[in-house]
Amino acid sequence: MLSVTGLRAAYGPVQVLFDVDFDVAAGSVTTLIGANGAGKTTIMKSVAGLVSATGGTIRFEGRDITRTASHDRVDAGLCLIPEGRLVFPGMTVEQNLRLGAIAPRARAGHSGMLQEVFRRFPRLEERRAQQAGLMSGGEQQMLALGRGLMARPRLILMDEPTLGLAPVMVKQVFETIEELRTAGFTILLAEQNARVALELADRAYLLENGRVALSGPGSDLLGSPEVRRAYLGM
Amino acid sequence: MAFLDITGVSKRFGGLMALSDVSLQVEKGEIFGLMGANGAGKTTLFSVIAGHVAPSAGEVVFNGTRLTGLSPSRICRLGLCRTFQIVRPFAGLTVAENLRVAALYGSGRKLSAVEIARVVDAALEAVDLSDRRHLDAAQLTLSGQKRLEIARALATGAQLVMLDEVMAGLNPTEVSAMLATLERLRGDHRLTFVIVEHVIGALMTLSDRILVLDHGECIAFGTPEEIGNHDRVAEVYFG
Amino acid sequence: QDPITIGYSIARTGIYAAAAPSQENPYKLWQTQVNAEGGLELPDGVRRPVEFVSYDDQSNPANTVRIYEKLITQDEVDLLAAPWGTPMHLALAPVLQRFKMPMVGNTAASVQLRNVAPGYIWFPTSAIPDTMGAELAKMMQAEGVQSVALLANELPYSQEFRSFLIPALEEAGIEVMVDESYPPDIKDMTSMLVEVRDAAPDAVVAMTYPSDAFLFAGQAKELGIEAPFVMSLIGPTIDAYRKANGTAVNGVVSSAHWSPEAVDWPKGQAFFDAYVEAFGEEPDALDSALAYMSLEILQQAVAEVGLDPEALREEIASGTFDTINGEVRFDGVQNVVTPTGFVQIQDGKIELVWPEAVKTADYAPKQGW
Amino acid sequence: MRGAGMILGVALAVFGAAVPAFGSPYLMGVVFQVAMWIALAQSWSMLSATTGYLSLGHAVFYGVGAYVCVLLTGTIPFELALLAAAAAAALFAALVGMPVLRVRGPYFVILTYGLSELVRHVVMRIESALGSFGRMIFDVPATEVLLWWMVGLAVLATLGAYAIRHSRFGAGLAAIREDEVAAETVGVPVTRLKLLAFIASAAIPGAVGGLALLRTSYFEPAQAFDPVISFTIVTMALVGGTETVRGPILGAVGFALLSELLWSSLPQLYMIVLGVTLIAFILFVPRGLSGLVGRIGRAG
Amino acid sequence: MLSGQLLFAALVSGSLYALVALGLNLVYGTLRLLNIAHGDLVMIGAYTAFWAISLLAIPPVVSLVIAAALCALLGWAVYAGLFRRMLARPDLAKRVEANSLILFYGISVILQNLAALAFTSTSRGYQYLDTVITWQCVSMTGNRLLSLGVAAAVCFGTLLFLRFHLFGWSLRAVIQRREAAQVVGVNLNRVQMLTICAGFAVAGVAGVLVSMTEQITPFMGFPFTIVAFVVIIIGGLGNIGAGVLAGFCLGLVETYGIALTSPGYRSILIYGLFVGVLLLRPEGIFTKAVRS
Ligand SMILES: Nc1ncnc2c1ncn2[C@@H]1O[C@H](COP(=O)(O)OP(=O)(O)OP(=O)(O)O)[C@@H](O)[C@H]1O
Ligand SMILES: Nc1ncnc2c1ncn2[C@@H]1O[C@H](COP(=O)(O)OP(=O)(O)OP(=O)(O)O)[C@@H](O)[C@H]1O
Ligand SMILES: CC(C)C[C@H](N)C(=O)O
Ligand SMILES: [Mg+2]
Ligand SMILES: [Mg+2]
Repeated sequence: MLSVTGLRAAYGPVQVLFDVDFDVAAGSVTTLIGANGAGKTTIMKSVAGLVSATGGTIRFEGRDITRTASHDRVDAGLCLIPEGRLVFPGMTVEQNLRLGAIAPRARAGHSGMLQEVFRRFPRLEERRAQQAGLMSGGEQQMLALGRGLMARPRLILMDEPTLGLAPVMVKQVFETIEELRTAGFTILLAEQNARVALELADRAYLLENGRVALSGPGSDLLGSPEVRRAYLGM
Repeated sequence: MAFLDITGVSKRFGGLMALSDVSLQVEKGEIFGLMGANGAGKTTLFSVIAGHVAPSAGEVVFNGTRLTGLSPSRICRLGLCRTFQIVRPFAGLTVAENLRVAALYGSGRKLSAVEIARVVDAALEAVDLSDRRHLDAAQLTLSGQKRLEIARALATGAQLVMLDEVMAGLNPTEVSAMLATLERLRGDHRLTFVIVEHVIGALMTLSDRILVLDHGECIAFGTPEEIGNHDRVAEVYFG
Repeated sequence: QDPITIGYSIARTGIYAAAAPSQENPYKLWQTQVNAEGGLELPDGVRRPVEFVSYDDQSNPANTVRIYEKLITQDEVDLLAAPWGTPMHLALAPVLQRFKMPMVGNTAASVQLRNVAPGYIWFPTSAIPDTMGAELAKMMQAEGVQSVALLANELPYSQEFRSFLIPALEEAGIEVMVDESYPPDIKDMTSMLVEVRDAAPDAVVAMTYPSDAFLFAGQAKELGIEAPFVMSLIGPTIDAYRKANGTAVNGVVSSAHWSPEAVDWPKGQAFFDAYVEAFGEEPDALDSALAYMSLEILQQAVAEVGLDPEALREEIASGTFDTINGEVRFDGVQNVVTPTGFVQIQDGKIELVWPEAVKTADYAPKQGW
Repeated sequence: MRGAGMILGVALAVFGAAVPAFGSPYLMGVVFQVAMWIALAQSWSMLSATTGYLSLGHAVFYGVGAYVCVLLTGTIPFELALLAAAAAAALFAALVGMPVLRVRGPYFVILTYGLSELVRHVVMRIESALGSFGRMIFDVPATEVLLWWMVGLAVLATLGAYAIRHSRFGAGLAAIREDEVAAETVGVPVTRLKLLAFIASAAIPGAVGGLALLRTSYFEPAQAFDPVISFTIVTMALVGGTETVRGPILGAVGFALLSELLWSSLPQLYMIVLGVTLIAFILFVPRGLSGLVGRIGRAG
Repeated sequence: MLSGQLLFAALVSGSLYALVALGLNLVYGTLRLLNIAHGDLVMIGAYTAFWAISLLAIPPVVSLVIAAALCALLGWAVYAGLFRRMLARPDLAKRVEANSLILFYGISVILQNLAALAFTSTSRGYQYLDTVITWQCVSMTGNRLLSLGVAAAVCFGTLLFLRFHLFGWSLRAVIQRREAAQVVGVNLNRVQMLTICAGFAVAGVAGVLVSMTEQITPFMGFPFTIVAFVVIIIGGLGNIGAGVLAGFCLGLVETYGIALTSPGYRSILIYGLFVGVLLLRPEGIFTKAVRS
């Protein structure tokens, strides 16, 4: 579904991604793991079109989208749930969700989707008239997730979706991911909670300093002594 | 009297009771854990203590001084400093400059240039940012900025440091390193910590005692072990 | 032929910029005319072409001071022409004194000018606030005005005029029914004019500057101010004012002491025609006339004594000059010949209606808007 | 580099002060003007470059200084009047500073502008109530005396800006620029420092206003509080570059020389060329002249 | 005091203030640009109307469209030529306030002086619809009535459009948080370009209205810039609807304020109100506080 080859990206003069290759199969969960600063967020942003690639190609459903504008990528069915929440602080929860469905492909069924999101995150429904900027860190994270779903994406890019969530919520997020996969969504996940992520993942990539160091089925990486030592704290 | 003594603190935001009648005591040299679901009021409590938000009721006494009504900078100079869950680095300054400001102002004393440099180096060392000291803070990754938050709080020379989810975004190996660092800081510098963390392993290992908030109310208090076995906590927090 | 250089500064930008063309156009017209005749005539009969050196003072008197210092010492111009406006003239007086360079002023009027040590600067205008106050009261009395409403812009010239007008009105037994001052950036005069309308005075004297003159005319018309005597201090003599307001402003009285219609001053009509021909609009009866006069004076003085500053100073201070505004002679800094007068818009033309001695038409009460 | 800058600065000041001995009155005029803009831009940078609070109302301090000076001339020696002008501007800053500095970003930009206009209109109102229609000043000090004073103020402002940047005070202000809440949290007394910076940046413009007034020898509120002054200050400082102390100097000198040049060569077009230059500068030389000089310095 | 006459005057100035501010607010809200040249677009609109009627006998009602198109084109040029570049460069976008202030100052200087060069700085004016209509003892000149009608229609039309059209949602998203808007799939470039064009066009329309009653000069624009800033601050920067409301409020305050005190206090009143609002409620009278 998504196929990235030779991806390079840089912030000004500093190159952070060096020829990254990976694939995401339709209907699968693919995980990126790696230390701080390895380049996970940068990959996510390149795929979403927020950081422009300085080299390589990104293909989505066979189409080359390397140079496509970010909003066209959303409309093509590719949606980023960014790290650090990025909600619309002055708008209500409901307006935030509504804005999630601004891409043409999502407009039609947005009210049904809204109910769906509220079902998954009852806390959001409780606070639907609350200004997003006044919510707690975790609540904002839920909102970002919900807003991403509103775009009815086929491929969801989740950058650390459990950051700052209480365990009960983390569990729920992983359950949601699981459900989304079952429902036919494709997911690319960057996660520090490496163990759960790897358990869940169909395929995983380990990044080191902007390069893919290791890849394979999630369970393989989970079993790799190197990964266990460096990323799972064992 | 306890090092940090909070009695009957409440905070109302419009119709929402973010904190109701919270009391707790933190002893010197202790690591005190604060736990609770999202939106339970943990960050709000930090804000009240650090002087960013005025409580609707109750009072906070630190090291024998009543903090209510004092400005955050005053409170910092008394030796109490917090970090921000949603990071606030001095984005346009380098990492080292971020810490220099904290060292210059945090203690309320005039330090010599040599002392400042030492404080900055020590703080960089503690969070393992020495090799990034010349980067602008904006160039750090999110977790790098979280570590900068800790370093900056340390550089103020505070005796009590409140850490708000500084381990979010670290992988388990990095978390263990951070745990070691905090333990060392407590041992070497006799620092006191109040920490909020959803990385439960870390909180359990580190804390001497834990208070659990839910919807602004204290629902449990005790050693990590006691909390781990608490029914109500399991229900609202661990799920 | 080595040209004669004349330096001046002008507000091409800034708050006074809109006033600059009324002054600079006559300068250019004069230059064209003089050069067409072969140049500026010197006492020995030699004619040398005229060249201008000018800089933008950005409507800032501090710049004016610097510019004239530069003109005198750096560019070493032969003669000076005046910048626009009272503040500039006032700021310039000490500079001229210091460098002993004579300059005939033009578009400045303030009682304070008399405090300027007489010597190197002169003012051909007779629209000085104190004489004007007395004169206007006299005119209103003569036209049977018994009550008046005063509206005054807060800029210096109009305020100064107001301060002399009020005692003069009192003396003439004219009742002041409304007396309001307003800031220069006023955007709506309705409430003031409602007050005026309700008081229904015989006369309205609006001490305007050009931008609020437009506003005043439009809104007085809207509200149907019915006073037969309506004066708008500065503005009505500008061509655009009449274009924008058409017949509505017929009958509006304004401050000026020149009209092209005056047969006694034949040069006036010639100037008017040449100006219209050159610029496609009518000259401002106040500023344009003054600007042109000041150069006529300079021209005649040069023809008499040449370019030597001291001789020139002597000549300007004591000579008698023949201008589009008739004869001009200075006593101290002021023109003592041209009488203080008022004009009225009649059928879109500027007619001098006061004083008796020079008038080109009879004053006619305003017939609505 | 720093040594060279220092020598250059001293040379500039000495040249300025010595101009009356050899220069024409015109050159004196130029130097007076350049020194004035250096003093103003440098003072502005004490607040705006350090804290990021972009003041678009510095004309108010200039105007207050001018007004105080015109009210006092004739009654006390002019040196004292200048001192009073500086003190009045500083006092005014101290009075309004607290509330004004509570807003930031674009709000502060526009608030300072509005405040300056408000004061201008109040002074106009006072003047017309007093029955004063523009005030002339007689017996002003000799031009060279005024020039020396102005050069002195430029030097003073530069030293002040340097001292602020290289002190603990300056570090605190930089923290305020980046994030006020965080600064407060690490012990920076934000409110106090901002107020002090505001006062520091107001005093010299007060004296400058007084001096400029003496040179023009005419006072009218509409001109003393002219917003163009504020705009010019900001422009010069930004074109010069706000990251260093030499920035405002380069900006003032560069700008003054540029307009002097264009003035005579392109009288009709010079404002347009100036506008284009401004735009080009922001787009292509975002760090200002100072950054440019720095780059060349490093490269050479 | 409560006469219809005053109310009419207040509405006429209020609607014009609202209109001028609307344009500025669009540009500020979406791009965070401090458009100091906004009033100069009013000037361009005014000259457009003047030349159209004097040279080609095109009435101002038609010029409304021409001026809008002309200014929109200028907006496009400015955006494509300068700001796209600036906003795309992080080092410039970081200090967007300072940079945009200076950029627009440059643009303003250029526009004013180009106009002065092309048209001379002589003031201009023309006569249009200046017959007085009296209705229930309120007298109104035709042109002021027209001005009120057009200004109010454009303001409320824009508000309704933004409320109900999807573009309004995109716009609000960008106003709130650009990065987040991009994430949800808003075409940032298009929204920015269209709003700057719309903002400029609205100013041009205001210029045509102004030209019917005021003198036209190359330097007439700056006061409008100031009024627009006063209005949008009172309403809350970037809050489009509140800005329109604030424009009308300013008209009312000005007219009734003068009526209650004296015209001499007009500017003191307006700037006083403005400074007061900024000090007491910097987020604007009509906006709720937001923690970002
Ligand atoms: N805006 C920026 N400017 C300059 N460098 C940046 C910027 N953002 C990130 N970097 C650098 O790029 C590298 C990769 O960062 P990235 O955010 O992709 O890492 P990550 O794997 O997501 O890390 P984390 O787990 O901390 O989120 C890091 O070295 C970081 O310092
Ligand atoms: N300024 C405010 N105005 C209104 N409500 C607020 C404000 N600040 C916080 N709240 C609300 O108070 C509650 C407590 O928030 P707080 O940030 O303290 O939660 P928290 O325990 O830190 O949660 P998390 O673990 O998600 O960070 C939340 O419901 C939040 O929406
Ligand atoms: C009447 C005019 C000669 C006065 C001049 N316009 C001024 O106010 O400076
Ligand atoms: Mg990341
Ligand atoms: Mg929190």
